[in-house]
This record gives sequence, structure tokens and C-alpha cells, in this order.
Amino acid sequence: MRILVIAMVIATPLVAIFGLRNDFLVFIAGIALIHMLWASGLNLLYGFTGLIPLTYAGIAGISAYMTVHLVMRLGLSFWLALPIGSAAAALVGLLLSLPAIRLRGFYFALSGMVIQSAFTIAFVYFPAYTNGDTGIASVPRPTGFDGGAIPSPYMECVLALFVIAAVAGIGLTMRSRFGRTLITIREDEDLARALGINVTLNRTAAFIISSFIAGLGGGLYAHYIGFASPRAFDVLISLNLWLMVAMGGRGTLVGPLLGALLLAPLPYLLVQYTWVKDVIYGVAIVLVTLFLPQGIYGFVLKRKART
Amino acid sequence: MLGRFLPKLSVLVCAMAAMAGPALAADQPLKVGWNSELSGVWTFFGNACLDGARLAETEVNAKGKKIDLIVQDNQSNPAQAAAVARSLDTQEKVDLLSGPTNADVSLAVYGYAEDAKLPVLMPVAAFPQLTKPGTKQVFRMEPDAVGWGYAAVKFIKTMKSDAKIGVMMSDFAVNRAILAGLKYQAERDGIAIVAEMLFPQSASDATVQTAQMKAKKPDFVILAGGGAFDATLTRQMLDVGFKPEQLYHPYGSTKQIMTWGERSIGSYFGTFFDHNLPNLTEQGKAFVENFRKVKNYPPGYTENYCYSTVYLLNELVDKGAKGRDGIRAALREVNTKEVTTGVPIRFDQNGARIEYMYLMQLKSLSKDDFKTEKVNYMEWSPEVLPVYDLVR
Amino acid sequence: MLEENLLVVFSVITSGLLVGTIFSVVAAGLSLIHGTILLPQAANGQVFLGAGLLFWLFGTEWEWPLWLAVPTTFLIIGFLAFACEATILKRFYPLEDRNISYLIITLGIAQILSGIYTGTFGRISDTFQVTAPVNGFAIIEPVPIAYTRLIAFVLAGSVLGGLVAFLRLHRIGRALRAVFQNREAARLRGIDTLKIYRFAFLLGTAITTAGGILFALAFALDLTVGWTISLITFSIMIVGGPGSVVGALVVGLVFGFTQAIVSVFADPTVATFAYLLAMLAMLFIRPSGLFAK
Amino acid sequence: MLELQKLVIRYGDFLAVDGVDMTVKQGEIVGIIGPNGAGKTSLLNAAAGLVRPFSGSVRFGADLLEDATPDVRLAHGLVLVPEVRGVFPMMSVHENLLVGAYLCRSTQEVARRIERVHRLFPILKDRRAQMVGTMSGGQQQMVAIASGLMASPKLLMLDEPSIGLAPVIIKEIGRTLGRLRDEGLTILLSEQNAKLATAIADRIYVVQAGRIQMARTTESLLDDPKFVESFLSLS
Repeated sequence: MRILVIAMVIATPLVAIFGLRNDFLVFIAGIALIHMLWASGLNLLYGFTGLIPLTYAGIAGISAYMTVHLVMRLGLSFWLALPIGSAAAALVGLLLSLPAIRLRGFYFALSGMVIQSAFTIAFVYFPAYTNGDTGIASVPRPTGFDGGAIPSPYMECVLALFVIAAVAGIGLTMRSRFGRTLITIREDEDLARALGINVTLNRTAAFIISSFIAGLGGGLYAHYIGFASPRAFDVLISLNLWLMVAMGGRGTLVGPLLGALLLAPLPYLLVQYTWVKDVIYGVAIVLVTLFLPQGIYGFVLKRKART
Repeated sequence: MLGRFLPKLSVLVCAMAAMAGPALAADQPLKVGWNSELSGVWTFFGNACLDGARLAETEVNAKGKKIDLIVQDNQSNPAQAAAVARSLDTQEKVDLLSGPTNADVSLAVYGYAEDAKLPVLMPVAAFPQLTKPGTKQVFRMEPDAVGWGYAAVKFIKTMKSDAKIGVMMSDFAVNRAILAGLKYQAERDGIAIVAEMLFPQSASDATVQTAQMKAKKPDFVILAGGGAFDATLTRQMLDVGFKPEQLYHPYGSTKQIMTWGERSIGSYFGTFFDHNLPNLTEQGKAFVENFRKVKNYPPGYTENYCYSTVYLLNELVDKGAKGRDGIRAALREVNTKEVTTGVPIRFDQNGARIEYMYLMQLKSLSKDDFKTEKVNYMEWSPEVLPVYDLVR
Repeated sequence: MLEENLLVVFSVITSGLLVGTIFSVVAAGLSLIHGTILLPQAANGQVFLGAGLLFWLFGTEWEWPLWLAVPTTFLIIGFLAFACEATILKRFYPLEDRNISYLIITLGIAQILSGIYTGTFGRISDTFQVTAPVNGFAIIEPVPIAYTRLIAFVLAGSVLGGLVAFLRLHRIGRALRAVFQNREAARLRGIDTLKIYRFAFLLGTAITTAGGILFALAFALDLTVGWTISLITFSIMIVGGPGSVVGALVVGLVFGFTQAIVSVFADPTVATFAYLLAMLAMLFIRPSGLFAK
Repeated sequence: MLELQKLVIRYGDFLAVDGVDMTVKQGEIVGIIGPNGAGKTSLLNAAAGLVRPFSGSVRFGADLLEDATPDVRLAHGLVLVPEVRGVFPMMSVHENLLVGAYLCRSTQEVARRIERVHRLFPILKDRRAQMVGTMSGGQQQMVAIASGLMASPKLLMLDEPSIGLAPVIIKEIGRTLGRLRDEGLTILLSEQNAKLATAIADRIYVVQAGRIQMARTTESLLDDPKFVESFLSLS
């Protein structure tokens, strides 16, 4: 049943891709798929460990810049550069898991906000790698087997494959011992310690996996939209990714996908008046925190459990 | 329950998306995709540009619709600008793009347009790389920023041949380009740069730097702050004892000039449109008046470029240019004059405007108007400067 | 040459003092709210910006006299703060770990406000420069200081002094400190903590508003200032210790002087990284800050 | 004066107090004795209004205090000095006393109360400017009690006033409480260590697992060898 629901959520952008044959909608579907990937990865941290990493966009940005640098300056194939960039992101994720050893809840989120701001400033002030606030334009699309850029509907299918792989991976992880351990830690850290669980090690592992997924999304994003700039990876983006997970339903496989599907296309559909987007996102953040702490899917599950 | 709900939802989402862009194929007017900063940090410039363009659109369409501006917001965000370019291209099927006013956003549009073979006429974007060699699609109305630096040196040299200058700028792409041109030409013209200060984009105070600048005793200081810092920088320079005639602003929108304050009367600035120039064309004078009726202040260079851009397109339509290929070919051949100033418009093989520049001195300033004195007018070709090597 | 060096030294002092006290004021407002309610007000930069923008709109754009422009600004922001407290913030008071919800909510509010500003003020101008109530400048040899900046400095100092005096000497001020130091004991002494929470939020917001107006007087505003101020004041609060006004003052001044001194010798960008690093280090070593319990 | 009837207190699924009846009469010192987690603090907190009882009632004098918040109860004269840190560590002794009289708006009245407290605890007068956080545990407890007295209570409730204190200090606190009773104050105190309670209380409730095990006068309890063995010989 759950697999069916997941399949349907992932299929929604694909309906847009093949059903409507509209280039712009196909592009939006691609954007939604990348955000689904990100939201799933973020969920591994937020949903399954309870930590709010406001650094997520920054981590994605590191991989994005790294991948772009490898492809455009060093001439590497995108498919070789992407894992390297993502590995760099995972490494940064490892470093970022250090605050989690000492800091909890609010202070962890705050440290994340600070680190994210430092990332943004670094993206602007190390123009040798990032070209500063000007950004890097004309980033080529990922190449296919024939060496040319993958054309549009197929590229989005590749993105969908990434999402499916990530969701399947996270789903399997959650059923494994490791996943159950993470949930134990989230529910009661002291109990977990008492049971002899190495809290730090497990959490660090979650950080690394989640950051790797952020990195995959970052590399794909830059090459998909053809541009990398500091503002695509700033604290608001981190916050909005958090919103996608929280609004969809954290700690579930479907929730983040649903949240990304609902929220990610918004800025692209509101092209005429996008300042409204900030207001809508902000209001959504407030409303979700107030009334839907379990998110939409969490709410549906609860209703279902009751009936 | 969810199993039945989700397919409906997906249909709904798609339907909503489909409604967002009506794909009506109107073949009569020229469809111009206006990719503009209507929100985010560059909102003011995006809106100012659109104000000018809308005025021209209304005038041009007074006797039947000839030009259709399809406006979309890029949030001052390059990634969004690339998406908007895509939307205008594939969804609206526009004949060409226009509208961006800022370097980052323009570069994103550049990237998309060159790939998608969609012509672009950039109204206000001074970053040189927008027309780097090999550019096929992009044409640029505004002279490039490296040239502004060059022009500043040339101008200062007319006042004092062995002048010492200082530079204080916010660290923005366009300012870095100005600085590059300035340094290049200063070295060749024997002008010494005694101090060079770049501020982070979040700077709000320059007390210490202005004192340091004072200590270096430059003859002229070139100022280009970003946003509010521009006004603060100007005031603090005057506070510390610099004379207005020592301050040189490479550019200034109407609102910016007004926020420098009355104490800055006598400052020099390089702008590309002055609403009280005696040699404005009749249409230029009408433009100033009509604009003032709507906004209570005179138009500046941003409004002028965007107004002129629409009129340039109108001229091309009158000459029979149609479709993307037609527009591109017509832009390559352009040899006309700006409707407001009579200054020539020609593009080189990369799409860069054959460059020109006015330099002004502020004569008076009130709440809703300013007057300047024409001091200098110069023309140059981009070839005199290795612009594309100076700035990456 | 001596005079030039003297000029730089004096400018470091004036800049450090002015920047330091204004940031201290804003950080004190933030610190008061967080110390008392456990509410990390991430939208404080946007409130600050809103205050400055309204003050500019009334005083400069619409040319209202100061005695009307300033109170109207306070009234509008105060009303919005009250509405926000009564509809949203109040709901979380019973939660022990409410600060994380508050951080997210106020970030959301910040996003709403920043969207509204771009949709409204963003269309008017990109720089908001308040017309100086008095022109000219005093010369404290050899440094000239504009009267507006002198006034801003004096007012900022008085706001801080008044706040410290209020917290030490007034009954309600003591109650605020009592709630911050020991919530349960405060309730048992008859202090209605919910009322104190509301009061602290309104007072903190009023101080932030004052900071915004003073900043607009001394410098100029644009729409990006909000986020910058949020980050800087959070750093000052965390390093100084949430709840400690004295901490905010001391660290704010240190921040002002460091920025001034660093910019004599190094790139101003270095200073930006420096305060972020200071905040991170403090979070690791002593999250309660230098001056708190 | 204070009357608890069929009081039940729950924290989620945990039953802390299970149907307790208790009365305190004017002028008495009543002790509540029981091991850690017996529900003593919950009882006092319910009486002070910090905790809402699940069922049952709290009556003070003629008033039924149903949903009254702590400040209302305080105004009625029902004051609780909480367990361990009943003080504000970053304030001076003087400020702690002033906060104790928070509800009193008359400056003269506050000054009078301070004078009275200074008479009871002369050391607090000498140390009026000292930061409370820097004082010893015993002195902090005195500040806490003094601050409670500043509210001018009719009934003073003390939650484990002797916890973690040296025997000498406990004795001194005991003497002070005796003096207060002589001035006509009613006192209810909870103690894990029964020594202080048996030394000064008129009556004692023994509470275990949320229920009252025994309710007797102090003399009769002290004659009970079982009580002496389980509560007095341990400590």
C-alpha cells in the first residue's frame, strides 16, 4: 500500500512529463523531482534523528560548485564528477555532525544557521571557485551515452530514477537495524545510551548519508538548471527544504515527497508575482508549526489510524 | 483513502500548472519576454526598468497592438531567471527576451539564451561578459562597466593630468568590472590609484575607511556603494571633509542621486541619461514629462534604456523583422539613434553597443528633481580596451 | 602625517562607539525576549528594518513632523507585535522546548515580512535615507561628526541606560529578571509569567524598533539590511549570553570596535567571518554566553 | 485553614497523588514525611497552584481554590518556598526580598516587611548587597524563606527546606520556624529527612506512593518504634 502511494507521488511529475508534453511543465517537474530528492535526504536527518539542519542547502551548494568546477574547468564527465562532488558534501556533512555531539534542539539549529551563513559568505567571497555573486552560467546539462546532453524528457526520467533509488535506499535503511537504532535515539537519547547504542556514531552515519544525498541533488540541480549561484544555496532555501519535509510529514517516506511536490513548483508557477511566494512559504511555515506538527501525511495517517 | 486522493491531486496540480501559462498563439504583435527583477534585492531596478518599458509599450500600441511585453519575475535570483527564461521560451514562445537589469541575473539569462538560440536585447546590464566574443544571441543597450572605469580616468585626466585617485566600492560584479577598467586605464594615463577599498555587500559604516582615505589625500575618489551603503558612503566622505567636486560616482539612478543629499551638489557622476539635457529629442522631452506625471520624479538611465529598448524593437517591427531569426538579423544590422537622446545605436559583432558616455556635475537637488550640467561626452569603441580579458 | 593618523584613530573610536551602541540596542531587545520567553526572535532583523522603513516613510517621504512619525512607527510595530503574540506566540508558552518551534516560526515570519517589504517598499526605492532632523556637524578635533550620528549615539546610549535602570530599579523590571533566572520561583512569588512574557515581547520589540529608527538616522537602509542585522545581533546575543543586557552592551561594543579596528588593517570581509566564528565558538564552549547565569 | 480533599494528581499516565485528604489548622506546624517520589512536592505544588489536580479540591480558609493561579493564592496568603533553588541567583539579597513582595505596591509596607525579615535573619541585613548565587546553600535557603515571608503569608509551605544542608544550619532553620510559629504563622513543611519535621511539627502526615500512610501527632509517632526505625534511624 505504502509503496503504491510513494509510486503515485513520484509518478505525478512523470504525468506532467509524458502526459502534457509541455516543455516548461517538464522543467518544473524536473525541479520538483530534485527537491523530492533533497527532501528525502533531509528527512533522514530531521525525520529520523530529530535534528533540524539549517545547513542543508549549503551542503548541496558545496557539491554543486565542486561538480560544476570538475566538469567545466577540468573537463570531467558529469557522471564522474557527481559522485566526487557528493562525496565532498558527505565529508562536509561529517564535519557538520560535530556540533550535534554537543548541541541539542535549538542550539543545534542555531549553529546550523550560523554555519549556513558562513557558507553563503564563502560562496560569495571565494570567486576563484564560485565566481562570487555573479555565479556560474552556462553549466552544461549532464551527458548521455552518446556524449551529448541528455534531452529533456529523458533527463527528467533520470532524475526520477535518482528519487526512486534514494527513497528505496532510505526505506530499506529504515527497516534495518541502523534505522531502528536512529528512531530509538530520536525517541529517547538517554534510553538509547543505556541500551549501549553509540549515539554519536549512528548520528554521524545519518549525517554522512543525508549529506551525500544533498550533494547528489546539488550537482544535479546546478547542471539541470544550468546555473550555480550563492543565492540558490542560502539559509532561506535550507528553511524551505525543511518546510517541505515538515509540511509533508516528517519521519515518513511519503511525506517529504508530497511536501516537495506541493511546494517546489510554487515559485515557478507564480512567475508573475513571486514576492507572494515568500509570503506563502512564510505563512505555511507558521501554520505547519502551529497546526500540523506531524505534517499532511502524518495527519492523514493519524486519521486513518483512528477510523 | 490516499490511494484515491493522490491521482486526483496530481491531476489538479497539472491542471493548475497548465492554467498558469495560456498558450494562445497570437501572431500579430512581437512577443517580448520580459525577464525582470520584480522581487528580491534588485526589485527597485527591475521595477524602474519596467516603468520605462511599459510607458513605451503603451505609446507604441496606441494605434493597434505591435509589441506585447510578457512580464515574469526572476526574484533577482539567477536560478529563477534561468527558469523564467525557459518559461518565456517554451511556454510563451516569445520572439525575444529582454528585461534583466543586474549582472548575475543577466548572465543566467545569457546562458539559457545562447543554448536555446533565443535572441536577447539586454536593456540595462553592464557586465562585459554578456557580450564576450562568440556571443550569438545577446545584444546590449548599455555600455559595459569596464568602459565606465576607462571613461572615469579619461575624464579625471582632463581636470588634472597627474591626479591621484582613490576607489571605494561595494564588492559587486559590476563594480569589480568598473575597477578593472579604471586600473587598466589609470596605469596607461599616469593616474595614480592611492587607495583601493572594497566593502562586503553587507557593509553599513565606512567611518574608518573614509578617514583612511582622507589620510591618503587623493584628488578624486570614485564611489560606488551597493544599496543603502552608497548614500552612507557619500555622506561620510563629505563628513570627513572631502569636497563634493572630489567625489565621482560612476553611475546613479534618480533615486540614488536624490539620496546623496544636497551636500553632494557639485559631485560628478557618469550617467547615461540626463532628463534636463538641452539636446534631448522632442520625444525624449515628452518621455520625461509623461514619466514624471506617473512617478513624481524624472526618469534615470534605467528607465531610459528600457523605454528606448521597446522603441528600438518597434523600429525593427516597422522594418518588417519577424520571428526569432528575423529579430536577430535585424539587431545585427541596427544603425539608428536612441529616440530620447539621439545618441547612435550600433552593435559590434559580439552584440556590444558601440560605447558612449556622459559625465555630469550635479548643480542642484530638490525632493523630486535634480539638475546637472553637461560636462563631458565621449564615445569609444570596445576595442580600445581588452574588456573580456580584464573581467572574468 | 600625525594629524592623519590621529584622524584614523579617532574615527575608529567614533565608529566603534556608534556602531557598537546601535547594535547593542538591537541585541539587547533580542536578548531580553530570548532570556525571558526562550524565544529566539529570528525576525528581529525584519522588525528592525520595518521600523526604519516606516520611520522613513512617515518622516521623509510623507514629511510628517518627528513627534508624529516616531510614535506612529512605535504604535504600528507595537500593534503588530501584540497581534503576533496573542495569536501565535502565546500558544507555545506551555511547551518546555519551545525555543526550537519559535526559531522556525520567527524565520517564517521573517520570510513573510521580507516578502511584503519587497512587494511594497522595494517598488519605491532601493535606498532609504532619512532626512536629517538637524544638519551640519560638530568637530571634535580633528574628527568631524555629523550631528545626526551624534544624536543617534546619545539616544542609543540613553535607551540602553534606561533599559538597564528599568531592569534594576523598577518592580516590573525586577520581575522580568526574576522570570529569566528562575521561572518557577518567580511564579511562586506572585509574578504572572504569561503577562511578563507578553510584556517582555513588547518591550523587546519596542527596543528593536528604537534600534531601527536610530540606525536609519545614523546610516541608511536598504532591504538587505534585515538579514544582516539578524545575524549580527544573534551573534552578539549568543556571545553575550541570552537575557543579559549588560552582555549585549559589552559584546556589542567589542563587536563595533573589532569591526572598526579590523577594517584598518584588513579586508572588511574578514570582520564578517570573525563574528560568525565567535558565535560558533561560543555555542560550542558555553552556549549560555559570557554574561548569563 | 488549608484543606485538601480527595486530591488526585496525574502526570500523563503516572499517578503521583492518589486521593489524599489533609488539613492544616490555624497556628499549627504540620509536617509531611515520605521517601523521595512519594508525592510530597506534588501536594505542595497543587496547593500553591503550580500543578492542576486531576480531581479533588483545595480549600484555603473559606475559599475554594479551583483554577486560581499562584499569584491569586499568594494574594490570599498561601505561600510556597520551593525545593532547592527558591532564589534568584543573579540578584542581590535585597532584590530577592523585593521580588518576594512583588504583589505589594506600597513602598512603606515593603520597607516594614524587610525590617521584619532582617530581624528574623540578621545575616541577610549584613549581606543585603551580595549576589545570592555566591552564597552558601544554607544562606540561600534563608534567602528563599525570607523572600517567601516578604509576601506576608498566612500559611507558609516549605518544600524540603533542609535538603543538602549541614545539621547546624538545619537546627537554625528549625529555630527560626519555631519563632515564626510563635508569631502566629501557620506552617506546612515536607521533609524526606524526618528529623527537622519531628523536632518542630505538631502533627505529621506520612506519605508513601501517593497515599497517606499515617496521620498522627508527633508525640504518638515518636512512640511508634516502626516509624522511628523506618524514618529516623536511616538518616
